[in-house]
Amino acid sequence: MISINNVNQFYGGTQILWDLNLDIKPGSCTCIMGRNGVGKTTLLKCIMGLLPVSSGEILLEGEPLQKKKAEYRAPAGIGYVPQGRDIFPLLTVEENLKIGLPIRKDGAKEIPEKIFELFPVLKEMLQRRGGDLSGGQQQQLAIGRALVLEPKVLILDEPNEGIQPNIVKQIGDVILKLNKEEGLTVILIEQKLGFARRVSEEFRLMERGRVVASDRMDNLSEELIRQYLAV
Amino acid sequence: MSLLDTTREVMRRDQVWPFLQDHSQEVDISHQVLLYVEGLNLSFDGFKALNDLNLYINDGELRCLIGANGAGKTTLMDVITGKTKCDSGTVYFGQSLNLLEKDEAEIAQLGIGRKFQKPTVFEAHTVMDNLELSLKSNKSVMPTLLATLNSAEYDQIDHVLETIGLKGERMMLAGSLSHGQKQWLEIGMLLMANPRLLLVDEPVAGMTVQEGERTAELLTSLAGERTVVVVEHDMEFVRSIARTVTVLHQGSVLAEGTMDEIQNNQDVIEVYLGEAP
Amino acid sequence: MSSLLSSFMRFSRINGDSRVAPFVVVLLVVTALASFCNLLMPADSVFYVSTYTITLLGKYLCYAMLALAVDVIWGYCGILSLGHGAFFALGGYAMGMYLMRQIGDRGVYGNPELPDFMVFLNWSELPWFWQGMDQFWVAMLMVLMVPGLLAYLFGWLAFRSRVTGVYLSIMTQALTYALLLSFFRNEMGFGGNNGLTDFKDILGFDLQSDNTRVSLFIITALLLCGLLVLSKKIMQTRFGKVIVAIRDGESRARFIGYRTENYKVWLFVYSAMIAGIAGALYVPQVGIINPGEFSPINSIEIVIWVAVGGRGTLVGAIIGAILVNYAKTKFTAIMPDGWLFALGAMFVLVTLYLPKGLMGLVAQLKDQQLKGEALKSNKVADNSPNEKTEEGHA
Amino acid sequence: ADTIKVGVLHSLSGTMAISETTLKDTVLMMVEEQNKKGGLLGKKLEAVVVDPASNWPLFAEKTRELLTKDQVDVIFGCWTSVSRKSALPVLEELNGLMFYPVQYEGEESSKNVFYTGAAPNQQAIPAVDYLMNDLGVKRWVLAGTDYVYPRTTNKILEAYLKAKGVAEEDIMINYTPFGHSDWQSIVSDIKSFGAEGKKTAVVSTINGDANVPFYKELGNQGISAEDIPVVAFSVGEEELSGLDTKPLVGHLAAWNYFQSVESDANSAFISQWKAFTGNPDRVTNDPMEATYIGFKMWTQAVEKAGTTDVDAVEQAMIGQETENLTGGMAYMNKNHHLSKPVLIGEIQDDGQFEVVWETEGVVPGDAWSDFLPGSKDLIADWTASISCGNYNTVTKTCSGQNY
Amino acid sequence: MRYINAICACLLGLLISTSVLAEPPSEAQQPLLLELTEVKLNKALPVLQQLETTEGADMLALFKTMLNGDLYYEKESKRLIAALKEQSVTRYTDLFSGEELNDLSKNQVSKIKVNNKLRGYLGEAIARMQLNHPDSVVRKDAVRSLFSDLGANTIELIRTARLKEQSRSVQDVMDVALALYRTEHAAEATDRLQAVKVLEGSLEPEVRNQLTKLAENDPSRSVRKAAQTGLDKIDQKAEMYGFINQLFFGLSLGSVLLLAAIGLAITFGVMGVINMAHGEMIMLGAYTTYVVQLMLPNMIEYSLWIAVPLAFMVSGLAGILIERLVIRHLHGRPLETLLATFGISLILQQMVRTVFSPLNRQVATPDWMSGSIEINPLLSLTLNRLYIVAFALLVFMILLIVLKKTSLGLNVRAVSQNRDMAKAMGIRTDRVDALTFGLGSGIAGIAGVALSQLTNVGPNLGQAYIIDSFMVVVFGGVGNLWGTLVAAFTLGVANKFIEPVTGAVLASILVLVFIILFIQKRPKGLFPQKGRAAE
Ligand SMILES: Nc1ncnc2c1ncn2[C@@H]1O[C@H](COP(=O)(O)OP(=O)(O)OP(=O)(O)O)[C@@H](O)[C@H]1O
Ligand SMILES: Nc1ncnc2c1ncn2[C@@H]1O[C@H](COP(=O)(O)OP(=O)(O)OP(=O)(O)O)[C@@H](O)[C@H]1O
Ligand SMILES: NC(N)=O
Ligand SMILES: [Mg+2]
Ligand SMILES: [Mg+2]
Repeated sequence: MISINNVNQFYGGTQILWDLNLDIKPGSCTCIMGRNGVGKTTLLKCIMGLLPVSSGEILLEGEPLQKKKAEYRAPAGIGYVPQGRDIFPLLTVEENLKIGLPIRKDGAKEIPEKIFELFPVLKEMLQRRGGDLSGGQQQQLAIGRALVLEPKVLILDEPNEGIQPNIVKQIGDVILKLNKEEGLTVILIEQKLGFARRVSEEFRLMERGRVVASDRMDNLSEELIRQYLAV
Repeated sequence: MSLLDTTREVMRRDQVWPFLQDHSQEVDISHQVLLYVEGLNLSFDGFKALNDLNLYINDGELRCLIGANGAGKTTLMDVITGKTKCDSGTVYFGQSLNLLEKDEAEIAQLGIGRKFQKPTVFEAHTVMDNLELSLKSNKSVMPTLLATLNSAEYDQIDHVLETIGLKGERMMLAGSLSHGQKQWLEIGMLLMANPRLLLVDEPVAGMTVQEGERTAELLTSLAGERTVVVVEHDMEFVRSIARTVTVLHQGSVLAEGTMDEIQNNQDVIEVYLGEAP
Repeated sequence: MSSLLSSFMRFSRINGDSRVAPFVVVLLVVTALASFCNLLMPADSVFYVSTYTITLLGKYLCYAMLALAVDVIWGYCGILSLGHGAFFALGGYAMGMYLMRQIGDRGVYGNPELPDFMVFLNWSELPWFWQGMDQFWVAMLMVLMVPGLLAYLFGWLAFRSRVTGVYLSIMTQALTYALLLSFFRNEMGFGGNNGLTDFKDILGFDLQSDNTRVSLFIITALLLCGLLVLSKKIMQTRFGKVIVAIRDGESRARFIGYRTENYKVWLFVYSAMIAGIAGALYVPQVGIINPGEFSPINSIEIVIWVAVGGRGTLVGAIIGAILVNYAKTKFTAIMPDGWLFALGAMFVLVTLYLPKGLMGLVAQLKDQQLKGEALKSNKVADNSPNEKTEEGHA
Repeated sequence: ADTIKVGVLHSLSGTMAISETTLKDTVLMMVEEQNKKGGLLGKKLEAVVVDPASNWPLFAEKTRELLTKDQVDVIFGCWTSVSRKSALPVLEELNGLMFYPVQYEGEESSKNVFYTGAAPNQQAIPAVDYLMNDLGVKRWVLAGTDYVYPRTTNKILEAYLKAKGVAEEDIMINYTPFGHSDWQSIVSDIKSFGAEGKKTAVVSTINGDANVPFYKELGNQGISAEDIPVVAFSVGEEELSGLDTKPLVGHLAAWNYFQSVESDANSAFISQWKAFTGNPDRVTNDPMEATYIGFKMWTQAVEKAGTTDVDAVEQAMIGQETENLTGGMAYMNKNHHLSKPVLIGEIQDDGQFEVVWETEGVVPGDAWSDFLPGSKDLIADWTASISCGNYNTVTKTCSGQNY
Repeated sequence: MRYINAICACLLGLLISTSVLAEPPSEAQQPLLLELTEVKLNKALPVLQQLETTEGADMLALFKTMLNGDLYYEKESKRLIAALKEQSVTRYTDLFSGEELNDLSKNQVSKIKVNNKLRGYLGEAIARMQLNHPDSVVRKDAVRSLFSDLGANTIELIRTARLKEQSRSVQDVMDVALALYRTEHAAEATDRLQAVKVLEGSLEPEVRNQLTKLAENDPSRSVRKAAQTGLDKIDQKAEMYGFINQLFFGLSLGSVLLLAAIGLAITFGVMGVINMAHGEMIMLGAYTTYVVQLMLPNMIEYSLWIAVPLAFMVSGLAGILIERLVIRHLHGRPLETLLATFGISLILQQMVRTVFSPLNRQVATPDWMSGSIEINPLLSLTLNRLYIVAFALLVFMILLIVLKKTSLGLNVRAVSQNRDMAKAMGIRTDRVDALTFGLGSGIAGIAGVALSQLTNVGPNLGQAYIIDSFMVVVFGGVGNLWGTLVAAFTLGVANKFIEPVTGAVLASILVLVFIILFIQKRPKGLFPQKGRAAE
């Protein structure tokens, strides 16, 4: 679905991603893991086109993506839930959700009911401004907003940060459901092993801007965890 | 009072003029309670974010505060630290200090430190400077202008850098730290201030499990000497540190007790924990 | 001279910033040379520097000082003042009043007490706020106090009520605009639109003489250096760090226990005083002070000098001020009909191609070099980034 | 030098460009013409144009630049009084020579400046006389922009009117800021002031940019010239060319020159101007004539003195005569002000003025007003015996600076 | 205002008089007409007076043509000619026969000049002649314009006309005129008292003046008292209408501020670009109006309707160009937009100076926008202001709808709040930016069209409004269109209510001080963004 070949990326003069390679299978749910600061978020931003890559290519279903501007990647089928949520603080919840409607293929004019089934709290808060929501509510909004796009690939950057346990579970269910039932490809960054193991079938481990291990989730060994995740 | 009396009063040698007096008040904890929150109400355009909330935190305690998203945890901290004004209710620090009368800076100077849910550090400063600024010191203009770091303070900074694992990044600009690193830095800033009461909003968000464990250790070790209030959704983490847990729901306290009590509380399970996995 | 310089260098040894010290040296050397060439070279020598040039340089330095004042609060504390011309003008008026009183009975009406404009608008006695302004020290006190007090009052009101961002900027603009209108009024007793002019001497020295002009120029240069070093020093103290912290996260700074409004007020006052000093030095050198100096457009221009030079780098602000004003002088002479095109284009181009101003150019070049090297060592072909998305912290 | 340099110190940008660029072009035209005639003293004239950009301190700086760097022999320049006041100390310090071509408030006479525009007694007083005697005006509105020229002029007029027996309550004085654009309340005040039965007139010293909205408002509130005539001292052909004059027909202006005056010299001047600017619609105005007269006189004086040396030319200037564009001769007095005729014209719908009244002969410009207490004893006389710009005829001393 | 009505009536009358042929002048009139071509200005007054009274042909056409300054005579034959100016061409017709004189050139004719005195006389004479005009409005205005000069024979004319008059409202004014005369000339106190009673309801300034005079000087006490009562009544009404007047002035100043600021409320308020070139966008709009009138000199009446869309396009395109070339590169650096747009504003100003000259340009006001509607003698609303108030509100509403009902409004807010995230949501930020900036600039251009009707069209036009615009947007609360509306009207009204008390200069200063103090109370403007979201 998505393959990333030899990507290099810089912030100013410092290189963050080093010749990075990554392959995501269609319909899979892949978890990217690694310590703080190894470049996970950076990688996702590169996929979204929010950071320029210096070299290398990013393919979506074989189509090169790296030359496309950021705003054409959502229509190409990628939904993004950023770390820190990045909801539009002064738009109402409703407006936040409606933002994505125009690029839906089916030309829907209303927010799909499905979103509210997944996150009922959003329905209650429809007229409140995004920025006024609590952290967890914002996180739900961010996921909902990405789902409005009906993406082929859903990218989630630590979606459970600050979410109450029953909703974490619920988000897990949602991801599983979308992945399993609707065949949505999911890329997930997650620190919590339990959650990662529950929802994803693949893992990729990152270290200093490179992917150092990739395998099925079942094969994530204590050894690897100690080496790449423990402090 | 006659003018003469006033003059005499002013001239008395044994008295210090009010504006010269040392204002760092001592916190009166004669009843073991450090923080009183009573009858707190706050609504935003009709939505009640805090609803007749009562909460007592003992001195030296480590209290976990949990509750559904939007229950009012962050809002409560906002009120305690002076960021948000409440509609009614009282908040006392010790027996005598009414926090509602004070502004953010005064409250901070009283020894209440806070870590925000979303990490906020001074992006254009180095890690080191961030810590220096948080140092417990006289924070009015003149002393700050003349302040220099003494060796004890250097050591303290070093020590904190060690604790938060940012030794290598000490000269890096805080703005270019990753999310998790910023979390750590913010904890470091809290440590530097050496506060009486720490309000910690979701410290382990974005941290790996192991880092979370380290944070837990750190917070546990702080309690006792200091008082710590932690808000967190990570139940593993809460379990690992919790002695008393308070559950907020819709702006008021739903339940309070030990971790076990809470985990088996039907209400809490319903609104917060969900069925045990 | 050289021992003086070296001791100055010692005083101004500034850790972590390599720019201030060399700049101060260059400035002082240029000042000394120019003064020397004006006073001691014969007028027909190629090395002769005309008094016109000296006056011009003096004016640039005053503007530089003003830019410094703006950079201190804008660059370091993020307070964008669109009204700093007001403090400059107030300092200028204080000096102008002193100079006006020095005219004594040499005015056209020969009134020993009243300045000409008062005589001819039928004022019978000197208004109270003109009293004492014939004393140099009183006037100098006013040069500092009036801008300082106004800044204190304004800052105290605004910062305490947490007026920030564009709201603050526009309020400063309103402030200078209101002062502009007030000073235009003849009833104010400051000479209305004509302002104060036709000065004769300062402290008994003839303002028209080359010696006085050169002295004023030297004093301006020295004060500028002094204030530059002082400002840099201040910014390196913890106070300075708090100031920057306020710029980047005011509420966070408050939660650590800093009363940010006090910091802002005092910095604002400091900055206003620098502006006042600049104004006071400006007036005897250009020979007139008039309400036009309060005009909001003037204040905007100051901000632009700073931006051209590089915000947040004190030396940059100074260089920006000198450069823009030099360009103005040159352009108006070379192409009187089209100089605004050139100036306008310069502003646009600097913004587009030197996002951090002239001072940022250096850093930018360094960055590129680093990146280039890293890439080369990585042996990866450089795909130029399709779009610049990096959000500046500025 | 092999050329004689003529400095031109008029704003080409900023708020005053609107008025001053015309004068720059006038000087350039005069220079070109003089060069066609073979120059002066056998040398070509060379114009040095600078732009003080409507910035008053820059006038001083540019004056210094012209005098020391470019070494010009004479400067034509300034419009506002403040710009002149700014340049003046430099002119006196460096002993330069400047011709100032705009009507102004008087109260000044410098050895280094020749004032070819009108002094208040050459514009304001005759205009008031006309209104009083010919139109029977009894009530007066003195409206002006809040700066020195209107303030002084109005002060003089107030004193003059009171001396003529006008009561305090029949004078209304109003000041507005530069560029004032919302005249609704003031015009409506004028309207009610004028509705009290006595013939009312407005004496306007409103400055440049504020005039267009002022007259538009007059028109819209239906104040026509028959009801309340407005006589203006700063509105000339140039200002009218930016205005729809239909509703203004009949309002007045007092000047020393109108484009509409028919004379050979004037038609020659007008066609020369149109040819020079390449624009058949360009108009001429009073400050242009003042520039023209100043320039003519300067060339004559240089020829008379045989040098461009400032002191020699200055002395040679006094007593120079040159033809007015409206007929008659302009004469340079000892006080550096001209004697000129005063004309009053009514605005026509083609943007020109129709002369409705003029003084019998020429009126000598008065540097010091006789109607201000501080200056009624002062005179200016730059001839050898007194040689002073502010000589007190009572104390027989020359106050202030001596040159 | 009645003068304007009079003028309009005259214009109307002119059209009629030149089409309807009058009889040729009589024997007695001929020499007078000849004399008219020979005397100058004031000397013509006795000639005209004689013409008015001499028997013969109707002189109305002559008087009207002369009043308009359109009266010429053929130099050779001394024949009187009316000039009809149709924009750039002038047609001449014989004044009495109406015959077109196509072969006359400019040099063959000479103008008969008029001055104020003559105009004053002509106006009254025309009024006297029109007391029997078929249109009652004309008759009424004729009477009213005679109020200021009620001589015995004028009164006689009015009295005669009164007998035939059918229209109630004309009768009323005629009665007022007659009463005015009686209060002045009647010997009997009762007569005067009666007359005062008639005057009581009238708001005419002449009535007020007369009553004042009576209240002070009339020998009879009862007349004095009655006059005083009448005066008090008038004053009471005057006060009320004065208030309404001031309110109108305030609203109209407010609408000017609104128009000037509203484009900025988008480029600055919504997009966050500190657009110092906003004033120049207004200026471009004003110059567009000028160019439209220049190109279509025969369509002055419609010029504004053409100019509005055109100005929107011109300024809008300029805005888009600026956005594409400059602003786009400054995302995330809002403060630097100040620097760049300031540069652009300098360039645009100088460009206009170069292309159109530094002088102000003349923009004509169409007739339908000139003058005022008179509600009563104390209250009349100027038409141009009235239209501009309406126009400002209309523009505001349209803008509000565009921003609320189209996706542009939502998208632009999203982009300004979080550009990266907006991109990630598939918003084409480039397009949104360009369109929004174009919209804001285009609206500024429209404002320019309106302002061209009120003030100078010159290179400094923009400078004059930029400070006010920023002030309004900030005072209202950045990013809040309603705030801009309320702020504009508040400042306008405040200014106009202070002005009469303090004068214009102090009023502006006080308003500024008020804004400064107000912002201390509400640091985020009138309608602040509240809550956490705004932090
Ligand atoms: N704007 C920036 N400028 C410079 N360096 C940056 C910037 N943002 C991130 N970095 C650096 O890039 C590295 C990778 O950051 P990134 O945010 O991708 O980490 P991460 O793997 O997502 O970490 P975390 O788990 O904490 O979110 C970090 O070392 C960080 O210091
Ligand atoms: N300024 C505001 N305006 C409107 N509603 C607000 C505002 N601030 C907070 N709220 C509402 O108050 C409620 C409590 O918010 P708060 O941030 O305290 O929740 P929380 O307990 O911290 O939740 P989380 O665990 O998700 O961070 C939420 O429903 C939020 O939407
Ligand atoms: N001198 C003038 N008109 O300012
Ligand atoms: Mg990350
Ligand atoms: Mg929270």
